[in-house]
Amino acid sequence: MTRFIEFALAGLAQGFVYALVALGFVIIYKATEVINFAQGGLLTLGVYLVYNFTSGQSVPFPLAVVMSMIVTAGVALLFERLVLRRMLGNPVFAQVMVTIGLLFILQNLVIAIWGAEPLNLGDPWGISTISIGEVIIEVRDLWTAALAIGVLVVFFLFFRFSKLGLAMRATAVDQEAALAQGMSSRQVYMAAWGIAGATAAIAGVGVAAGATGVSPSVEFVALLAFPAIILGGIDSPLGAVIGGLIIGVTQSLTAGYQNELFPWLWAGFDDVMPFIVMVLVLLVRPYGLFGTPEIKRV
Amino acid sequence: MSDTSTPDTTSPAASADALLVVDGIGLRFGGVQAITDVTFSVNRGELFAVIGPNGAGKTSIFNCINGVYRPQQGSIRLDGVEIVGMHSRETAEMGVARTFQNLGLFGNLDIVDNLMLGRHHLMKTGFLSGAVWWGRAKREEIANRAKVEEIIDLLELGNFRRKPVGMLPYGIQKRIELGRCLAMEPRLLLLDEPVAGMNLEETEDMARYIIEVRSNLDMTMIMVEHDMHVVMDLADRVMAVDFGVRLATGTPEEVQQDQRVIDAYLGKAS
Amino acid sequence: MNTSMTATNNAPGTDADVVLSAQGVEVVYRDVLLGLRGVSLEVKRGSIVAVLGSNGSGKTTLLRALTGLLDVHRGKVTKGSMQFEGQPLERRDPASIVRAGMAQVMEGRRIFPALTVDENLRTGAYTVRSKAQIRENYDRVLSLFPVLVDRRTSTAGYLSGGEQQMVAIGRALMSSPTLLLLDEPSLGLAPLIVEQIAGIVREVNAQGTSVVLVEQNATMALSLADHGYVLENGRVVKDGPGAELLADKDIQEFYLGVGDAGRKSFRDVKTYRRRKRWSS
Amino acid sequence: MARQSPYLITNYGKDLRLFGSSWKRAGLLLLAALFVVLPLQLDDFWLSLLATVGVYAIGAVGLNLLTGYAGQVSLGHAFFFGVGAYCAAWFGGGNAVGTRDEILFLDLPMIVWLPLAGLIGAALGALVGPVALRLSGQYLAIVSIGLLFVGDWILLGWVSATNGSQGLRIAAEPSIGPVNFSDLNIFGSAFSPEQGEFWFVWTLVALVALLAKNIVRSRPGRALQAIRDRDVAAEIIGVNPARAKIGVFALSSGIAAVAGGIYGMIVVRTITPEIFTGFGGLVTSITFIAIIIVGGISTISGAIVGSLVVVTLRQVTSRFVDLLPFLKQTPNDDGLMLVGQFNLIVFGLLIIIFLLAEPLGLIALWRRVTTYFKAWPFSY
Amino acid sequence: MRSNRGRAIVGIALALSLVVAACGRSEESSGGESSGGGNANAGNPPAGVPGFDGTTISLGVLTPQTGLAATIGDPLTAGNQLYFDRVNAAGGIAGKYKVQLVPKDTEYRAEKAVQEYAATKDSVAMYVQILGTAIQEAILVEQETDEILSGPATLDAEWVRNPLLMPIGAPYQIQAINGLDYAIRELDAANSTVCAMTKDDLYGQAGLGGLEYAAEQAGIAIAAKQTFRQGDQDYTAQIGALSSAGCEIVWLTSLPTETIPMMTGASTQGFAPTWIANSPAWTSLLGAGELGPYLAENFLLMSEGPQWGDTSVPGMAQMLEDIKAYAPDQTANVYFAFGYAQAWAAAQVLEKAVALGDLSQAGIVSAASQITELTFGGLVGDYTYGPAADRNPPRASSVFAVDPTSTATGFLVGVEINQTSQAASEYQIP
Repeated sequence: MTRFIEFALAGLAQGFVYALVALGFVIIYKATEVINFAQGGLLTLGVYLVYNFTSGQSVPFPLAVVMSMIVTAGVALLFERLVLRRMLGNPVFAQVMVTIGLLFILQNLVIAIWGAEPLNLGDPWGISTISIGEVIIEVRDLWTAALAIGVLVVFFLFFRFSKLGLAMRATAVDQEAALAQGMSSRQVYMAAWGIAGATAAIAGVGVAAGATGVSPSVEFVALLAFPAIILGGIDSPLGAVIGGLIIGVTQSLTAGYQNELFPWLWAGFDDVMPFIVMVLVLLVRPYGLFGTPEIKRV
Repeated sequence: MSDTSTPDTTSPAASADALLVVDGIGLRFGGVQAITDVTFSVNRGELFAVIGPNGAGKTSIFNCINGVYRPQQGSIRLDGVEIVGMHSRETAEMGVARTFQNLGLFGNLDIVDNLMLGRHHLMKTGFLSGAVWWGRAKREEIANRAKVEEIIDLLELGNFRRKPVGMLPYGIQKRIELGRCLAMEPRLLLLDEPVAGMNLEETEDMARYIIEVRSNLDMTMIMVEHDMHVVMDLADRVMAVDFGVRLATGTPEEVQQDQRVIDAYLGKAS
Repeated sequence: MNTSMTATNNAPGTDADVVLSAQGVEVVYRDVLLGLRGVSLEVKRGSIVAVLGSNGSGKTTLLRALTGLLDVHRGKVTKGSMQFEGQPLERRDPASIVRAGMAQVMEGRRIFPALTVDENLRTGAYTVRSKAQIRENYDRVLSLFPVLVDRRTSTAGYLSGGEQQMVAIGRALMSSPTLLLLDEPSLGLAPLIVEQIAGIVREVNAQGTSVVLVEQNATMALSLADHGYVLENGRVVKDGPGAELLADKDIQEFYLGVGDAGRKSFRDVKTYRRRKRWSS
Repeated sequence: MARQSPYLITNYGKDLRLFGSSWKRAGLLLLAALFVVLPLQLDDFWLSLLATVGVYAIGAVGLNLLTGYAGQVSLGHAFFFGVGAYCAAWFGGGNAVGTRDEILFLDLPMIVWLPLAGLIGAALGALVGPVALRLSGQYLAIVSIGLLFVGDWILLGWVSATNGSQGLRIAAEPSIGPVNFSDLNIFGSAFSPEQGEFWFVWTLVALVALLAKNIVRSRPGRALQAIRDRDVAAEIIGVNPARAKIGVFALSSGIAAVAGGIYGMIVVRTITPEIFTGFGGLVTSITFIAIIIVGGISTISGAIVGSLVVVTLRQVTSRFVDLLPFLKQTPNDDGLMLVGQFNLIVFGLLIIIFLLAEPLGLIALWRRVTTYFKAWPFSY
Repeated sequence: MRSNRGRAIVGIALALSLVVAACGRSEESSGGESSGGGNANAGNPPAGVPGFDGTTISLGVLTPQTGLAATIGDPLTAGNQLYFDRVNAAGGIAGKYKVQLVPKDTEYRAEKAVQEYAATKDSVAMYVQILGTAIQEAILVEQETDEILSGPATLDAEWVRNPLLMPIGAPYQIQAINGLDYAIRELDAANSTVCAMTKDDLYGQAGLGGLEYAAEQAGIAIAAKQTFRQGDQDYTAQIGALSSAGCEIVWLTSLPTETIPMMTGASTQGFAPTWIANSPAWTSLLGAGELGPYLAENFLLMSEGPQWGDTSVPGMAQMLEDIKAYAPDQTANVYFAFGYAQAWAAAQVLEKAVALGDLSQAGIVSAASQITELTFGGLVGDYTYGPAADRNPPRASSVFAVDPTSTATGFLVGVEINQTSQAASEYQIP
């Protein structure tokens, strides 16, 4: 039983990381219906900036995170302003491709500036743990969970009660009609990218804190988070978090019990399992657990 | 449940000449009852109109006939064959064609391709023979192309032949959609608001095409339409529905006089 | 409640009787397609102006030009000038135009189907800063459309066509506009609902909002309108008081049928009636 | 006798010709001439690069059928590409790198194994197709990434067939009967492998493009486009969406497998899982998507033009950037960044610039130019 | 009218194509053998061969400059470059031929690497470095037709017997064998529970293979074997299994991206055996970061040569001198040292080729087979060369422990330098 709890907790910890990453995808998709492949790149940039502020400038960690959020949000905004805005009204996949272009740029820019060697993020949590009875939990995992839930709550309040949040939802449904209400799509898109950029920086902290360290490989987490996003419903912040947790736990339990339960399976089934869960869910609910189905009228 | 207040000319069993018999269909979505016990029949060569307020279930009736929805109760027989439970593409093969309220054209394709698609179920070429092209696929293409050109001729669409239909004016698109239905060589044609959004001139054009199609091809049609002039002029019989229930069936004049229809739909005028 | 609104509407001084004017507006789409070829029109304060025309005559383009939505469709105003409340409209973004007091109900209603009725209405008040003002407009809209009171929390996409049209008009009224633009409000609606909508337009106008009504349904539009314009091929080919246009022979022939009584049956229109052009 | 104008079309058969106008025929002849002449003029580097371009073009034509014509975006294309490559080793001959395990290799002639690879790819595609039926747009795109991870798991796990991460060497040769394109001998003059392989690959490109074009202009291709534009309406007029979607999935996967077979045989000759699956596979899939988007979605020629641009660009920029003084060659040099890093940044920038300039792809640009000149001097 | 114009163009195109075809490539046989009589040119190899213009020798480097593997590629290339900086400062190969590196980014993709190979093969004399086992394999196919020598940048035993390759250093198997030997001597491994945690790929199998061989020789049973896959992040399951098997000594074959989360998991789960690892498992972040104290207690690294900064070893002293002169910012890095040694090996082969009077690509391959031994002043072990069948890699390994305070040595301090166990010296390279 303790083993099960250990696996489940490890899975939850990883799940919250996925959730944080997924939230960044969700907000851009919600506003622009584009899956932002550059999210991983923004995340990488965000982490390196945190590293940069804590190590080079020796700024206190929380402040460094905030500064990184601002700069990363700025980069995202700039990209929206300079590139994506001009792509509006073009096929969605041309827009997605443009974000892939940005991913190439960010990835290599980061390596060019900071090198490919892993570095230490400089977070205060390190590998310290607290134990509750038999169970040992890493402090950084608790913080990741807190950050993920915090971002989720902020998103919820934002979409439900703020004017900009309403504008974002309206623009997502019908851009021209939203414009006709005096909602500026530019503002909405910039806001979405800005928020996604800031979220990416936070997510980066979740990924690279502790002993993991800062390296260009943090961007892969963004790709691993894909099943979480889809499973939860691509436009639902709550779905992103729950999807992330489901994927994290599934993965961890599969890895933990594969040898006992399915010894005949080839190793590494835990990489495949998230996609199987995702496909099964999608076959029942084609728009994920919490996603909005398109209203199709004949 | 039969309707006693209005003269009922559509006792399902009555007319031996009926092409389509809709018998007591009921349709629910979740908790919402969209159609309740609707019965009517359409005779061969007849133009049957369905009128009623928005959300009254007119389009849902169409969707039941051509297999988009499956009614939970009742039966629909086309030429005596039960079609409830068939996929829409199977009803298409059975000879049911329809136009759409908001246009169902393939916007990136030209007129010829849209019309050729109408003949999809009449053709056979698959991926393999299509890839090879020379031989059967080409012969079939040419033979069906000839039929399509006849329709293009009939509906005077020749001028726009090779333009993506999405770029053509609305009135023309409506006409192309009618043409695509004709290309299907249907036995029963369902027209969903064929003149909605048209001005008088375009409406007259469409009305003329509907009349011509009827007389030239002897087509049986059901039409949902709000334009009462068109309904009154063209329809042989009219059925009025509201909240998924049939209010009245009869000749246009009879229905127009019906107090329940006036209350629910027509209002004081007309 | 209503008096306060009319009072503010009439406040601006000099050119107060003309709300909207356009002079020789030309619109080009994608650098090649001419949408409008020099359209001029004027809306007097408190009046209802009808714009008639067939599909593709440029009615919707005109509205887009006025409301700043041409960008979305890759269109540009290339010639002419437009003024709203004495201020030029060219190169202004939609938001500032809405804020200035021009709201529109788009063709096909274009409500936000995934949002609730309530949220749809709130989107209409996006440009309004004062909370109290929003409250007031909201009450006014609900009193205008009592049907919506019970449906405030329903998802708008599941409403009937008539109710959706009401949401769309209500949404536009949430910014307390001085000028309301309506694009084909009768499209696809049952005759009974069309009558209701006409009544609402009349009432909104009576409360002090000027209205531009773009319609195919000429009977309805001209019976409401103080003044009408007929658009054909991107040009104004005829204009005059509503009643005058209703009586016009050409209008009758091409938009109304020849009066209800003497109307020919479609069955009798055997030969294609050659389109008569006012312009050559 | 008066000559008939080539613009007068007298029957539908003529109207259906692919190269109906004399301009098009001239273009075709020009291409044919290039086909013959290029290998005689270019050096081996360019020829092998163009062979790579050709291989990607074949795969992209297949993906364009799926994505462009049927509107189904797949990021799993690399998986089927890999299936073909492994088939090339299994059925066309090869050996396991490191010879740790005994793997059975068949030595079938190319005329047998290449179509077989296509069939296996198509069969796997048909298996995956039903999932695609339920999903649309970006959902499908993401789900298809799952294929890359499943592929990774299989290729690394099924060691007795794939030799795991060590990979396989492919011994198969591009030969048809006595003619071996890698060792071409015509009328006594010998050609280099690169020359022969160029001819071989581009013959296949032309063949696959022709087959794809035929499908697109006949009944099944129209059905795909109908489903893409309006799936409900398509079904109501009698198109079977399941058959069309599964069919096109199989077809595009089959073509990808053929491309993969040639890729393994001619481009890399040693195959390991990471090009086809996992994150590396994603890069390969993205390359295919980039090709059809840059070239022009839903055009057959766009896939070829796109491949020419995307595949060549990375090479050309990497050659060109060597000349820039602010770049460093090795890590401890002075300079802004390493050449390779700059090259990929430029690649990312070029994708963005291309799409900003013409989001509908180069073919759309080409069409705009040609219609402009056709309509000249009228501006619209 | 227009159709005539069309036809004219067709005509022109055809005519052009014929003209161009007529001047097609006829001199196909130019790339063949240069003058066979090498000895006639002893010390003065003829120019005009690929990569040698009479004054400068160009050497290829196919390495990832982008993506994750740049972590390895960058220091390797920097090491390559540093050695040739030294050579050039001293006048060059044989005192007169300067060496120039031609590095190309492979993006760690075989396809790109093959293209870069095709683009450079006619302008380089040999490849100093080709990084990536799969990439080296893919290019090897081409090398066989072209007869070009290359230095593979991994320690796979497989490279040893191929005459076109120029391996250096002791294979991973040797590290494992020596590692277990050290454990038996110092950690009482014979009476402890010995386990293995190895990557599920060729590299992992090499490490595991070495361990199994040594364990069999010593009569030790391996109590538990756990594997993991490229880039795994969560090791709860494997660590749980090792922990419940009571492992006290765990042999580890991994890469840094895996070592970090694995060690984090072990430390937080309170699993504290002695880890003994293959050299590529290391990154300096492990010593510098939060894990330092845990690793200082529980981690040993098997590598080769002296501790960084140990100037008593001539090879190390020379490298540090060069760093001071040409690359003062370079910090302690195992890959850098490997790259330096690799270039050192290439320089020896080139000297030999010059002495034999043939700097052609085939000439360099033949020179490599005529060298009897490659020496590195103790930086890495001496390597017996000659014909591929007679090659014998070094058999010694060094054991390093972690010291989080020892920045200058890259956080690694030598415990035992260049020891050769009995088992290692008897181990048969396949």
